Amino acid sequence: MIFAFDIIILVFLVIAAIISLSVKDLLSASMIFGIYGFLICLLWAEMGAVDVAFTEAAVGAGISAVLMVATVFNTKRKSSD
Amino acid sequence: MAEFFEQTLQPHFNFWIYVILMMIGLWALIAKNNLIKKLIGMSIFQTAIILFYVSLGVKEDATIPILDPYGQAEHAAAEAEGAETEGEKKRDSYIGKKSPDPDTMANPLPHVLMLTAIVVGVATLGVALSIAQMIFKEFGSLEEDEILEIVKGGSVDD
Amino acid sequence: MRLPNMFAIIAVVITGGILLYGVSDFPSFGDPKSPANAAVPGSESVSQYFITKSYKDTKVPNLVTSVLADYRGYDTMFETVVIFAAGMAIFAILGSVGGGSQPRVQEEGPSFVDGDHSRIIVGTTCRLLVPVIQVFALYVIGHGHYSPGGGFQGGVILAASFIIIALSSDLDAALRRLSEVNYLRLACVGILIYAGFGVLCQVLESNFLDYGVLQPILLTDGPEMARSHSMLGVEIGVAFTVTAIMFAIYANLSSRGTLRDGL
Amino acid sequence: MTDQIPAILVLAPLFGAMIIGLAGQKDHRACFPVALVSLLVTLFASIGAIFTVIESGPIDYFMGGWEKPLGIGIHLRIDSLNVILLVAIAIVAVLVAIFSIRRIGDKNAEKTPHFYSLYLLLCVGLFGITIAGDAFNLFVLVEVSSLTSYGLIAMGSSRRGTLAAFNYVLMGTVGASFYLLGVGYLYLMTGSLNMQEIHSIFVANPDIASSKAVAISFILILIGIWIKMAFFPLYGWLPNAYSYCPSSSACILAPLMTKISVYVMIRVMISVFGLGWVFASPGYSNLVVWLAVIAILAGSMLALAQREIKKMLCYLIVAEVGYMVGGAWLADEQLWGLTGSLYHILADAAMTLCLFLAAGIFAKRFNAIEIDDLEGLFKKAPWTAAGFVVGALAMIGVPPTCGFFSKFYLIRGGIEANHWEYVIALLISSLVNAVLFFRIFEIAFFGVKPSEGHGHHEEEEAELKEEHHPEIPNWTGTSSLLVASAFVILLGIFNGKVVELIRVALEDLTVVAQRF
Repeated sequence: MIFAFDIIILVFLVIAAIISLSVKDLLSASMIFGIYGFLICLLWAEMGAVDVAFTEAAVGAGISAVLMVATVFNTKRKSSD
Repeated sequence: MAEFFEQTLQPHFNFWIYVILMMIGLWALIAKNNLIKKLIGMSIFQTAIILFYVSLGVKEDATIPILDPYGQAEHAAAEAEGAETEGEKKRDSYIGKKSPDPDTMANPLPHVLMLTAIVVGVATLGVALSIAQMIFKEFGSLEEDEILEIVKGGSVDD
Repeated sequence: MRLPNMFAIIAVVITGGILLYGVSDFPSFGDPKSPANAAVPGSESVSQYFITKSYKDTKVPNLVTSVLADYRGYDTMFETVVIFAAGMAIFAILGSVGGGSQPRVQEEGPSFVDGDHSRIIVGTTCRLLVPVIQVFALYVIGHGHYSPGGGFQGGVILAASFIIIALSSDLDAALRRLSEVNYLRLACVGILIYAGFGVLCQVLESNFLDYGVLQPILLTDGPEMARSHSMLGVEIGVAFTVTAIMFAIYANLSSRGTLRDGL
Repeated sequence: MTDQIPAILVLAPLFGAMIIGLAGQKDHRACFPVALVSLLVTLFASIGAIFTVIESGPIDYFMGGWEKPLGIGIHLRIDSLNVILLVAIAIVAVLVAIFSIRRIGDKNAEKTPHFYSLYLLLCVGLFGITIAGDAFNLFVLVEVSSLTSYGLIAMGSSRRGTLAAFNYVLMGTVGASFYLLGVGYLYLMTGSLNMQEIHSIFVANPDIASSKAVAISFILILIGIWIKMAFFPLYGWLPNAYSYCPSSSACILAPLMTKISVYVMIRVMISVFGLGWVFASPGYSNLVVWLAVIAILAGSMLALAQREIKKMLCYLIVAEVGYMVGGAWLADEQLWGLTGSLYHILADAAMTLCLFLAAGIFAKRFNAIEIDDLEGLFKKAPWTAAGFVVGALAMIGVPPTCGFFSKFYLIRGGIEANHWEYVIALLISSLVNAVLFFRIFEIAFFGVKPSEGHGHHEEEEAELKEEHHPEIPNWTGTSSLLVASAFVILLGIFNGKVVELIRVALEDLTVVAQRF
């Protein structure tokens, strides 16, 4: 565990979370949510939780984002907030 | 300022961030109007808890929780130094006899728990997204206030 | 400021305050002697037990796999059941959406499929990529004892390979390879494999999931290796269910439950 | 064989669900027999568990044989506290399964296997929660039962039901997450996940037990469970979710889900933290009792304002949850409040089942959604009406039924703990229930003035997608209703035996707590 690396990823995480919640285009929001998942996967790897990182990479950055994109395609792209 | 950083922030930095992320998620869950945004908030909320758990298992200067039962790392190190036989000796003595020092290895238990939690998270997300699709089919909208207006307006006809 | 916003801010501030109040009492981050990582006086530390003893008990170097599939195997079985339940719930919910006769609502903006040229490139690339992904998925499932990975991760990657087929050509192409009937069967069989290992232990007069007694059946030397091999079997069961359900969730969500067209 | 009971309880419905998944796709008629057989197996196993526990004490079951040191494996435990609940779950599950035979098949035949496998998995979750001895395992099983209930609620929802189901998913997830976070705090402070082990660590190290993080973990766990059980400020998801879903789903969820959460709360209070620790500062328990008082009053008043039968019953559930939480937190010396609360879990399961089954039959056969639609129905369907009356009398608290005795014990606890506000709230709520149900009896027996309340008739009729089948005498539904009402009365008559069992369990468990 490297403390500086830790801090940088954590700060990026908060930024990614806020952006994905504030973007009005839901497709972008889902993609940024995928980025959020990837960042958090990096964080797990950095903290020594390799199995969790692997799962998060497959699920958080992969499947979750794909499922969300699928729903956005089938519904509406624009959101009011 | 520096003192505050040293004493309060640094030892608990991960825990502070987990609280912040969790509050971002909770706020989105309550205040956001769009259902997909609520779901993103819910996922952030869940990952915050995972961050908390994984932070529990971290040890300073510890390695990943996978053993090296055949002493490959030591063997390679010994080989690099040219002492091949010694490396093999080490490997033989290692198998099943020496138990690792617990302080040099991250705690595996929170990782196991969080694998389960991640799976539960994606399962919930899938169910919630399917309900969101059903709502869109029924009401033609994903905005909560518009849906509530349709429900209240009494223009309910199946 | 709208009313729910005020409510949200109040709720968030109160909850955050409570949580931060607790944080100051925590052992510091990364402390190897914190109660979670080492023993509390008067009890034996669980995590230290896993690190020091689990290799002797199970002969699996990846501690996460051994804890996941053996010591806490009951949890993992229900983790698989959660996935299965989610799949069932989605089939039940989206089945009623049905119809699919009305055309999809097209938003303004660029269309998502840009004509044929990109489709050739994307299709060929994906066709080349899919076998590689599938072999890697099998490696992840099989090599979970020695490296990060295991049934769940491998299953998700295997499902991702089918999803890539669905994305690059269309849903029908993917469903030809893993049809609706088959994925449901595969999911059930996965959980039956897992629970079957447990029940087999019960038949041999031990507790559920006590793999050690399977030694005479698996013909291994010593109960430790029996545990190791049974874990592999269990992980394969998890992989079956996860592959089937993850793909099924995508197929249902992308086609609004009709299993036609897809994205 | 008896030592395998904990595993059988969970595995029988699990295998049933898988067999339905495999075979049910081909032949929908196979679903119901498989479900019934696996539920009957759990019923026999739970009855066997009662005899084993009474004869030879608690059954401890260690998954995978990992017994020592305590906490490395997963520990299941059946003791005299949860064994009665197991039987109650099994009985309710069997009765509702019988009730649901022709309900699901009519409209969406292709969904029959989905319904039954979700139903069985829900039972897996409920049994698993009840016997769990590991705090994290409890979370996993709570998620199993929640995900299946999301599916059951959303699968046949009417138009308004979809949004309710969505809110239910969000609230359920937040509740489970808070519980998970609380368990994380506990793990951080004690290094163990096993409930017994955590408790003995608290006993051995008072400085850990008195730390801030442990107190916050308790608050977080409580908030999580309160969201799941729809306790007063957090009840918003319940009424819509339960009243707009198919009646078969409502009949299994309404009697069991909230009660299981109450059980989990009591289990956490007794077995993890210990009553001595929980009731250490009277300020907090007074606060919870006051919240319960508000819950009782608010639930009753809101029920009074409803026009739909199911919605009214849902608000009554909110009030009943207030009874149980308040009773558990009364903290009187002899623990009569806790006894009453545990007895009320059983009693409430029986009477809620009764009322929801009757409401389901009324809705199905006569399309009676609103209270006014019940006009004259008692003559057309005397047996259903009899079951409804028994359930209603129990809700009011008329002597031979179990509702009277649970209120008796709760009030006794309230008086001994000097919580007069709780006693008064109970009495007011009984009065409100009496007003509510006698209004219904009046409408159903003597009819209603024609000028009132027929405006929304067509609209509501279209809204609930259930078919109108007056010609089919639904004997399965009526018979399970009558069995349920028989249980309401039997539980009342044999209250002495049940309470004795509960007292023994509480004495066993609080001896440990006395060590504080």
